[in-house]
This record gives sequence, structure tokens and C-alpha cells, in this order.
Amino acid sequence: MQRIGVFVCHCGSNIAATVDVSKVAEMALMEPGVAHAEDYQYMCSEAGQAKIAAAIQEKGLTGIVVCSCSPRMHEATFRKAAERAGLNPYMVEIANIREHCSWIHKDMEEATKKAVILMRAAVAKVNLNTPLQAGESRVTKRALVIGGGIAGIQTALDIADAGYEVDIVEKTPSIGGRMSQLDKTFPTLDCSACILTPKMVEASAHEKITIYTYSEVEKVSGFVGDFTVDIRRKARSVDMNKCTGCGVCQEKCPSKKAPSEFNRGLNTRSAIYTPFAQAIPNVPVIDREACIKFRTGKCGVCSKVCQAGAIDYEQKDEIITEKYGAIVVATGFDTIKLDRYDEYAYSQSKDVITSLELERVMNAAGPTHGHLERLSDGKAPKEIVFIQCVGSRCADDRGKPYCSKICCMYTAKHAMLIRDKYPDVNVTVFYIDVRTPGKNFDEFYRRAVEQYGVNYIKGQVGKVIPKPDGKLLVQGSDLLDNRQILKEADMVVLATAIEPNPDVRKIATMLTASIDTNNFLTEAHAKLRPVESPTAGIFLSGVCQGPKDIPETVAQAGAAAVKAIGLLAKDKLMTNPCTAHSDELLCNGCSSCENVCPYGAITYEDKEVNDHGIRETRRIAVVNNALCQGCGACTVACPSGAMDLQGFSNRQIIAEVDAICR
Amino acid sequence: MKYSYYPGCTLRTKAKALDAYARASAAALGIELVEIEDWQCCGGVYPLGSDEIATKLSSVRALNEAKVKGQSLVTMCSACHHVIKRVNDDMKNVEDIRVRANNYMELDEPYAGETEVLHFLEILRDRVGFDELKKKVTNPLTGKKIGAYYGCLLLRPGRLLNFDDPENPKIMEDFIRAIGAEPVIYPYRNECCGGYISLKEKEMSKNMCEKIMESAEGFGVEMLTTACPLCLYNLNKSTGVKLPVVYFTELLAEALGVKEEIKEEVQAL
Amino acid sequence: MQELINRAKELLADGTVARVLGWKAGDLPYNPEPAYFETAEALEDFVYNGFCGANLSKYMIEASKMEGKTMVCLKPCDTYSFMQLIKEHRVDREKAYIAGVGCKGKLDIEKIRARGIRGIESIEGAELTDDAETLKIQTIYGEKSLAYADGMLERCHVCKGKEHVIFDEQIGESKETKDAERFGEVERIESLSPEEKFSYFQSELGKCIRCNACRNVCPACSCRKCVFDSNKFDSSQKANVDSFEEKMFHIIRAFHVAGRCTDCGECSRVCPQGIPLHLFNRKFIKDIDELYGEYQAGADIDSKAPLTDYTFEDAEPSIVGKRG
Amino acid sequence: MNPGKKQAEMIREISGVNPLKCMKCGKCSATCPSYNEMDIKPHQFVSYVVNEDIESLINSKSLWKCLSCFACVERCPRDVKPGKLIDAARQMVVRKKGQDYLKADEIPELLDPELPQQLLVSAFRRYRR
Amino acid sequence: MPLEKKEFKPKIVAFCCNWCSYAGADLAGSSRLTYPADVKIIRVPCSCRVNPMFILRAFEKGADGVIMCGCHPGDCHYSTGNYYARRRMTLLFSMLDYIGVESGRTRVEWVSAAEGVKFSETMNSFVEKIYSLGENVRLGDLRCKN
Repeated sequence: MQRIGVFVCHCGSNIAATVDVSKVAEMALMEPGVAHAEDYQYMCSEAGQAKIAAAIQEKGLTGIVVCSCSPRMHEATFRKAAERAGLNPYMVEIANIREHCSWIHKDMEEATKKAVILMRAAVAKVNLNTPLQAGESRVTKRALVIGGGIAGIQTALDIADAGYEVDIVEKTPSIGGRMSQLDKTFPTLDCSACILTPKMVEASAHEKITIYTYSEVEKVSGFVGDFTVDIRRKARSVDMNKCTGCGVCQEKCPSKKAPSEFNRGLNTRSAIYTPFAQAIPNVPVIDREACIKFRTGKCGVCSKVCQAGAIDYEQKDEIITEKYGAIVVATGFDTIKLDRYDEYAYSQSKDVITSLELERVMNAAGPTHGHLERLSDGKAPKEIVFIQCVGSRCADDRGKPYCSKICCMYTAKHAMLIRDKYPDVNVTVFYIDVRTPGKNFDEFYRRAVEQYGVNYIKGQVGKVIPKPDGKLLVQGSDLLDNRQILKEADMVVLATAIEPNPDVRKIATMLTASIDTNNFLTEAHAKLRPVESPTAGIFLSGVCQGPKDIPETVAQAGAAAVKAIGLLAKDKLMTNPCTAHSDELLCNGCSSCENVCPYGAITYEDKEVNDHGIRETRRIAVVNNALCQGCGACTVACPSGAMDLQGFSNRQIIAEVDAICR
Repeated sequence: MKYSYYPGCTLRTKAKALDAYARASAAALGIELVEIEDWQCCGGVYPLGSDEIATKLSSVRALNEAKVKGQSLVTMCSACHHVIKRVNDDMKNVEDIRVRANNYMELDEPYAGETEVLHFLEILRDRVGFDELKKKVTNPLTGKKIGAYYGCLLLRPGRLLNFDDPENPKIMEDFIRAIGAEPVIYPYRNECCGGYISLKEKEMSKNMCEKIMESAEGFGVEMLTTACPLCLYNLNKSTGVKLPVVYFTELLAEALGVKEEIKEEVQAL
Repeated sequence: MQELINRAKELLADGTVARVLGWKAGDLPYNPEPAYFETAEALEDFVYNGFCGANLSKYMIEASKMEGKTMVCLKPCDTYSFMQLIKEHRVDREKAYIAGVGCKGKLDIEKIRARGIRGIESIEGAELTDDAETLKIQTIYGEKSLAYADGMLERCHVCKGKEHVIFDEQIGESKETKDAERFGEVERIESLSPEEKFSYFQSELGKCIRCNACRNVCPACSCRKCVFDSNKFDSSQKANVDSFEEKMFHIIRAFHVAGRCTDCGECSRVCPQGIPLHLFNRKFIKDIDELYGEYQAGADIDSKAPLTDYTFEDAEPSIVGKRG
Repeated sequence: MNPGKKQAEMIREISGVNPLKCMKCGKCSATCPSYNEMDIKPHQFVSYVVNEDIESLINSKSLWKCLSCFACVERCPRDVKPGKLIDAARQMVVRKKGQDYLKADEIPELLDPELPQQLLVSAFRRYRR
Repeated sequence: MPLEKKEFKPKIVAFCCNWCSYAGADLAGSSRLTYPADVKIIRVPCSCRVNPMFILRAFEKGADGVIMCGCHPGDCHYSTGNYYARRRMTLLFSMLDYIGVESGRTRVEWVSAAEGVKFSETMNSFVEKIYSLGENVRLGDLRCKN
């Protein structure tokens, strides 16, 4: 039996003016388990807290109820006071007789009656409280960043600068990501490579950063502060320690027909290749599907020409296992496939290209060496039409329901760059809305119109019609003119919707990080915790969380880094003791709880149990207290009542219900 | 291979050729087309109104008859295909239409979209296979540059008809290739010929068909082929460029070497 | 049946299975009961006929712990329960050799009795191999006959179909028996006034004696210990003291199996008081189908159960009042 | 209820289309092969229904110019399907007695020897009750 | 002593999630927005903590109405809790309606921490509804009634 103390606060007149506080205290003494009751002017004051401490010690109280303001206000205060007096802080319950009673009722008799009931409910609950201990778990002071684009690089740099070890895992042979494929960036029009390359170099030179390129995350286990990750380093067929990056192998490689990923398949590369000149690490990989040696067993030219003897055809995939305290996902995006939008003739004409392909066409290192030309015949275009919202804002399954956010700006950028470099080329943009929220963004767009004479037409394009003479006929709406336009063009550029990198689904599953219907990772709170996943210790950086441009990506990358640093800076993590707990004798092992847990905190173990003399191995749910946030979803999903929530147990809540309905 | 066959009204009158060549070709390919009994006209256009029931019943009757026989229902005319396929989709997926149509029909067992509706081209692609068809061609139409004219009804709405990519179809091109000719792709092959509008707005339809013809000729098409009697009629009314327009079944019969056998018969029709 | 017995003997003989889980003849022609058979001799008592309504899938929870494989005879509808149990990790697929047995509808002795047929000595036409549409019943008052369909369990009139969703081999023919709407009775009740609904359930549930037969037979009610037997909710079973307790029991029971219940109908079949308990489960199934898309528990292994799934656009609870 | 509202509701009902899904991109009008013949353009159809101005729709030339070619239905990114709205408006007209767009008397002069039955049937369905 | 017909004072239990609705109730209090004292609030971490057993228990013990409040869909502190709660309560309430318990005795409302006004209005309207339905005689252990 508990010995409970009840402390009724007057809160000056805030409570006492409407509730007969001494009556509440008096009634409390009639409740089972109550050994002490008193009322006082201000329970939260030092004097009030001293009264509580004194009663705990003098009367040997095992639990207390404070009838006062909302627990959201002073629960922490009273818990600390109890702890100082030697009582477990979780033996404290608050009856909210101010916000939920005295402040909303006028009639003293009625309010007093209600206050008594609220006190009774709290007493009934405390009777069933048990002392709880906040757990501790250790923190591995190392972070993993998945994805080596600008988001991953920035996050890694920020974490490393704070003094923590960071590993970057990048799937492709080089870090750099999408940004390395861009020619110029809005709204300042500086060269993408010029601002990105120094960051790439900084990351590779940073003593706290290890970069694993051509590598993928294979397996993740553990939890916040203590993840264990297997990383697969795919066989590069080139010894990274020996290679000097001289590039002779690529020159001499006789197999040059593989489509260049970096140039979006617009031209080809050799079988042994670095994706682009500034690649980091500057060590090539052999594409074994394209390599003659691997396909036929004959060739070996690269090995013969390599002075450093770095070519290693025997190299195998390697698995590295590493421990991390925090994981940042920065897996980025790709453009959607356009095979269901052939009204724009993308698959029918080489001169219909995506914006990302245009970036490569405009880039000096691209397939046309930076000359704006038609990919069909190499002729200089005179009329270019841009079509926005291709696949974005789409209600059916052909495209994506969201706004891809970056297209309006890069289209303005492309239009402006073309008009600047080739003033005799006419540029027309078909748009639905021009969305330019962002610093200097609308000014930028207006500059494209006013200074560069880009022709913006409000209306979508219905069909692109390739003509026998090689030109393209663009049939679109001019909604402001209420006209249907037929415009002849030499090139058509599609502002293609972006989508999260398709691999993210696999990664999210490994991390038990939740993902939305569009495959964007879900944030812990849409407004207040935008860079954290609901799964503790997992942070989100860049477009994997939602469409964003470079400045936003970098800002979010920094924010994710700060959150990761905040975690790594702790030696130990205190865990919330109000977590779920599974009774192993009642658990059926049915997985219902696991299916509703938003944190992946529930796993199953085959465990030997002793059920009243019957020894057997059973599949039992186990809650990881470091991951559990205490929502209670599992407790209701559990049919047998095996799963219960500490601090809000089934019996405690039922006791409250009973006390209120008594 | 035995199928229920729904010829449709026009194949009994102005488009007898489409029907006759189809039957001859089917026989040559070992496909048995069993004409369903007492079929009624599908109405030519799919009734879009969600409250239109009575106008869908003729299709439901045909569909149910195929169901009773346990056969797929084959169509030849684009319009019939469009209407019957969509009505079938309604019967399968739209409860309100299903319930109300069945109330009218008073069938032994309610019809709920069980029948599979196939266009003859789909039979050639998915059942016979174009590779197989190629082997059976005795008289390849080598050297002929043929443009497929799809029109609207076979392709759209793509999600419902599930016939081919509505914006970049290839079934008829593959067909043309299989019979030994050279398919020519031109962008207006899925643009409307004007359809029923040509009854009252002859100019409109003429303009549309001219655009189609011009585009086809520009890409080097020597002959157009279609599955729709109305498309054929409209295209033939085009006054500018004049390319010959033939039914795809006629090409098929020719390639299979059965055209001559029934040519006189067709001409006598 | 002989084919089944022969096959069981073969499997026992070649060591594929250590035992056979089937039905053995009872003391009366209409009460075969679930039983294990470990030898060919024991199989002499094996029966499989129209009265073998019992769903054996739940026995596989225990059988999964036994040494060796068990050949289990599952009717088409029973396979749904088995699949659901696999999904919930309650049975071990590897420990089961599933004989998907044919079914032409199972009989309900209560329905036969309700036709005034008493004093039954023997019944002809209940064998699986019989194609008889009529039951010939010898009673102490002489021969009676009854159309097979008139003696069938309610659940067979609304049969899910005669496909086994999981099996190692199929033995015996099945025959479609569905001739009624699954939700017809639920809809009838829904259309009543609150007073009528209340009095209907009051009178039905008033008959409940809390014998727990429904719970014990239910393949979804496979908890090691029922919440009503533990102190987790201060709800452990007491003698019936008020009218509410059995309502609470049956509502919670239905809720706990909602989205997991395959609608196998065993609860109603075994209720000694004849309470149509399946009407609770079927109400949840109907609501789930209407609100969250059609869902059949046990139809597959990987779909998300409706109560452990959601969409942003789900109906609000206020839909209950609005539906009227 | 004002008559426009009632008619707009009827159009929604007949067509099964929710015009509020429209984001006014104009792709329907960009697609329509009959655009130049129409007085009320396909994208405007949507706003007329939203604004409950059905009288204008019913009296528009566009009703009789739409080919039901489903190009707008196919390409509409918002699942609004203006073609269905147009057909619903057409239905409202032809369902009224005496409102047929095609009179039986005018048919003979529209015929020619090649004219397929399909054309007559289709035109009847679209133009008449 | 002659038995007097007692004035009907309903018992109403309100389950409020800690993060949104309980805070919304606090805001109603600090804004002095009144609602009847018949409502007693039980704090739970999340609406998904509310077990149908709790609701039936309340009715068994004599409650005349039970209301559950949580964060608006999409705003759950635990991301997804209220989605599960919404399905559970929809099914439970539907079942209660099915056995003849007036659907007005149960309600779910989404109340954010900023919606003090909504909280108070919700409670006022719910209590009013319960008064109009009168005492809950269909459910409940009759011994608990006095």
C-alpha cells in the first residue's frame, strides 16, 4: 500500500477563489492510501516545495499528488522537488485544478466537487505508480552521411569541423552529386563547379572525414547513439593507393561505347573511367559490364599502360563494418522518367531534352563542349521552347503531385543564359505559374523577362509535333490571350519533375525511417523538427526530405549537422522512462505492435521463457527503450495486453476512469 | 483459338471489306471468329454521362453472351472496341452502373465485367505474336512505306483502354513490320480525324484530315492504314494531299496470300 | 475420404509427417471431433464428412511445437486462418503439411434439429464424395429427408470461395455453396432504430453464459492469455453480474480480432447458446471494407492489416453518426 | 437554389468530374483539335461550371464542336477531363425535348454514298436524345 | 425518506493527448473559456494510447459520454498516432452504434494547442448533446448508478 501525500495549492486566489481548497485536502484524507494532506498558498514557491519535502521525509510518503496548475506548467518542478527529498520523481502526479477547473467554473460548490474528483483520479493513479528510472545509453562519436552530393558534403564538413569523425558513403565513383552536373547556379549565375569543387577538395582533405565512393550501405542495426553499419565497397578494379590519376588508362581503353552517366547518356565514355575531370577521388573504376577484359577475358590494355600498376582485375567487393552515433541521409534526387509523357515527343526527337540534359549541353565539359546545338544534327538552334511543370503537380499516376520547386528558377536561368550568350536565339517559356519565393528570386525572373527579353507565355503545351524538316511544332495555350499557339522550334526543353533517388526506399527501410507516398523521407515534425527523422538519431539533409534548391539544401545540411553534433556531443543519452514494455509471458509474438511503431523500437527475439513451469522458446516483442518515445500505439494494437506503457499503464488509466465515474 | 466476334453495324454495310478480310485472315491464322448472335449496334460513341445506362445495354448484351460461352470478345472497328471496352470497364468497376444495368438486363447471373475485350490487333500482338505472324506471311509487302493511322478511339483514354502508349503507340507499326512493309512514324497518327463531326461540319473534318495527310506525306508515307471505317471515310474526304487509305485487315489478307481469293467477293459486296 | 486416408497413410509411412491432424468419428453421426492420428491403425477412426466444420488451423499452434511435421487437413476457408496465423508468426509453415481438402459446405446440426428432426441414428448424403443434394436421415421416428443446403451452416451460404490460399496438395472436390449476401444480416441490423438494435443484442447477448467456447475455438483469439483472464486491465473474468459485461467481452473480442478475423464462423458454430457472434466480426469487416478498402484477412502474407495501417484521408469517426 | 447552381450540380453529377481539381494550366486548350472553332474554350468550360454559369455553356457553339477525341481527357494533369464536362452540358441540352442539334429532316441532304453507318449513329448519339 | 428524482448531472470523460488537446484545454482555462464541470479530463501521451477498453470501462462505470481529443491529422507529435486512433475509434463507435448505443455519446475531435476556443466550444456542444440524450441507461453496470 502506498503512503500518499496530497498537496492542494491556492495559487493565490487563482484556485482558492473558486475551489474550497481546504475541503479538497480534507476529502483527500478519506481516499485509500492517502497518509497526508495539506493546502498552501503557493505550492510551487520555495516554501511550498519545502513543505512537500518535509512531508515526504517526515511521513515516509511513497507518492504525492499536487493539486495545482497544469502539469505542463509545473510537473517538472514538483518532480525535482520530490527527487531532492528522496522520492522517485515518477511517483508524482498532478491534478490540474486550475486550467481545467477553477479558471473555467464560477460556482464554488460545483468547482470544488470537480476538484475533488480530479484529486481522486490522481490519487487513484499514484496508487499504481511505480518508481521509474531514466535509462542511459552510450554515444559513439562518429557520424555517417549517406550520399556525397552537396547536402552530404556540407553536412560532413560541418560535423567534421566540430571535431567529430564523419564517413561519407557515396554510390557513384565520385562525390559531387547532381550539383556537379550543373553548369551555372541561380540566382547569381556563378559556375557550379567553381563553388562545388573547393568543397569537394576540402571534404577529401579533411582529417576527420573518410570518403567511401563506389560504396553502398548494406545493413544497419542498433539505435540512436549506437548504430552498426555494414558498408559495401564495390570492387573498383583499381588500387586506390597505387593509382596516380594520370588518366592514360582512360585514353587508351578500347571500349568507349558505354553511355556516360555524368552526361545523362548524351555521349559515351570508356569502360575504365572517372565520371568527370574534377572527380574526387581522382581514381577511375572499371565498368565491368562494358569492359572487354571482363566480358571476353582478352584485352588488358589499361593494365599494360598503367605505370603505377594499379589495375587489379581480381579485386572483390569488400564489406566494412563501422559504428556510428548519428546517421544523416542525403540521398538526393533524380529526374522522373518521361516515358508516360510522350505528347512532348521526348522519345521521338533528339531535340526534345530535359533541363538537366540542357545543363550538360551548356557545360564546357559536356557532350557538345558547351556549344548550344541540336543533338539531332548539331545545328545551332534559333528558337528554343521551354515547357515547365512536366510531371509536376500532376493528380494522376503519370507524374508527381507536388511542385518540384526548382524548375521555375532554373528555367529562368537557362533562358537568361541562352539569351545572354546567343542573343539571336529566341526563347519562349510556357508556364502555369512562375513560383519564385526566395531571396532575389523574383528579381532574377523579372530580369529574364525585362532585360533578356525571354517570352513567357502563360499556358501549358499540349503536344510537340516533330516535322518532316526536323523542326518541332509546339502546340500550346496562351491563356492570357485566349489563343491556341502553334510555335515552330528547333529545340524543346522540358522542366522535368524531380523525385527522390529511388534507392532511398531501401535505405529508409534499413534505417526504419519513415517515408511518405512520394518517397520523400518524413520529418519528425513538419514545422518544428524539419531535419530529424521520427527515428531517433537519423537526420535528413537535402532533397531526400523534399524538393529544394542549393541554398536551401546547404542550409538544411548545416541544420542536420547541428542536430547530429548535438547528439554526438553527449557522452550518454538519458532515455525517457515512460516507454513501452512487453510482458514476455503474455506476448504472442504476433507483430501487431511492431507494425504500428513509428520508431522501429520494437524487435522480436526468440527467447526461452518459463511460463509457470513450462519452459519453451517463444517469439517475444522487445522494446528498445532508447528508441521508444512513449506514444502508446503498440499498447492498443496488442490484443493480449502484453504491451503496456510505463507511467500511463492500462491499470493506471482505468483507475482514473473509475475514479471519475465513481 | 476460338473467340466471340462482334463485327458492328458498319462492318455489315459500308465496311464489309474490313470484316471480310479479317475473317479470311483469321481463318488463315487458325483463329476462329464466332459471330455472336443477335448483336446490336454499340452506339458508335461511348456515353460519357455517368447516369447513362440504357445506351450501354447493347454492349453489355454482347459482353454477357461472350461470358456465357466462356470466350473473349473480339472487335474489329475502333469505335466498337472503344465503346464495348469502356462499358465493360464500367461493369467491372462502377458499382452504380453495374447494379442498374443488371436491373435492366435480368440475366440469369449478373454481369460484372468478366469478359475480356480484345481488338483484333491485340489478338495478333498478344495471342498470335508478331514474330509468329511474320512466319506465316507468304506475300510480304516489301518496300511499301505505310503509315499507321490510329485516331482516337483505340488509344484514349489510355488508362482504360490499355491498348498501347496513347502518345507513342507502336502496335500498328509492329504489325506493318510483321507483314514485311516499312512503318513510317508521323506525329499526327493519333490526332483526331474529326469523327462524327463530319456529318454536320464537313469543313472542320476536312481541315483536320488534310493536316494528317500532309504530315504523313511529309514523312514519306505512301499509304495509310486504319481500323476505323469512319476514319477511313473522313481521310478519304481530304481534298489536299491524297494518300490511299486501307483497312489493316486488307493488308493482312494480302500478306497472308488470301486477299485474291476473296477480292471479287469483297468487291461484289 | 478414402483418398485422404490413403494419402495420410502414405505420408506417415514415408516419414514425411509424424502425425495427421484431422477429425475422428464421435459417438453420434454428427459430432466428429478434431484429433491427431499417429499410426495407420489409428486412421481407421478418421472421418471427413459434412459435419467436419471444425477449423483445425488453430491446433497447428500447438502442433508447431511438436517434433516433426503434421499433416493438417484444411478446408478452403480454414486456409485463410492458417495464412493469418503464419502472418502473425503463430504457426510454423515448415511444420505443416497442408492437405487442402475439398468442401461442399458444412452442416449445422442445430439447423437440422430446427427442422424438427430429432432422434438421429444415421445420416446419408453427408460424405464429401456424395453428390447427393439431399440428406437422408434415419431417426428413431423413421426416415426424414432434408435438402443439403437447408442443413448448411450460415457461413457456407456466404462462402469466401473454394480456393485454398495455401496448401501442399489438394485432395477432393469442392462445390460452390454461396447463395446469400455476406453482409445481408449486418445490413438488416444497421437499418434498425437504436432501440431495436439494442433490444436485439440485449436479447442475444443476454443468453451468453461466458463459457468461452467462442474464444477457445477462434483461430484469431490465439493469445496465450486473454486480457479477460489477466489483471492488466482490472478486467479479469468474473461471474456475470450485470448486463454490460458480456457486451464488453464480445465487443472487445471482436475489436481484438478486427482486421485479423477471416470470418471463418467458428464462433457462431460452437456457441452453445446459438448466439450469432459472427455478426460482430462481420460488422467490423463490413466497416473496414467500406471505409478502408476491401480486405480479406488471411488472403495473403504481406498486406498491411487495416488497423495497423492508415491514410491521411481516412474517414473521421463522426462518419458513424452521419451514416445514420 | 438558383438555377445555375442546380445546373452546375447536375453537370458535376452527369460528368462525375470535380472541376475544383483544375489548376488552370490550359493543357486541354493546348491539346484541343477543335480549339479554333470553339467560342468557349475547353479550359473555360471548367470555370464556367465552377462559376455556375451553365446557361452560357448550353448556348455555346463549343458544345457541338467537341469531337470527343479524349485528347484533353488523356493529357489533363489534374484528372479534370474537360471533355466529360462538355459532354455533360451537351446531355443537358439534348435531354430537353425539342433541343436536338440534329433534326431528322436535315439528314438526307447530309448523306453521301460512302458515308458509314457509324457516322450517323455516332452523330445521333451526340446530337440527339 | 421519499426518493426524489435527482437532477441529471452527466458524467463525461475526456481523453486528451498531452501535446495538442491537453494543451488546448489548458489554453481554454487560461483564456477563461468556460464549459460545464461535468467534463473531466484524463491526460494520455497520444490519442493512440486510448484503448477501446478504457471507453467501454467508462461506460460500464456510469459515464454518459466519452470524448477523445488528439492532434489534428498530420500534426501528431509521434507522427502517426492519431491516424491509428482515428481508425480504431471509427470502428469502435460504429460498433457501439450497431449495438444500439446512441452515436452522440461518443465523439472524436482534433484540437490543437492553439485551439482553446475550439476546445471549449467542443465541450459545450458535447455536454449539450449528452443532456439531450439523457442518462446512459443502456450501457453500464447498474450497480454503479445511484
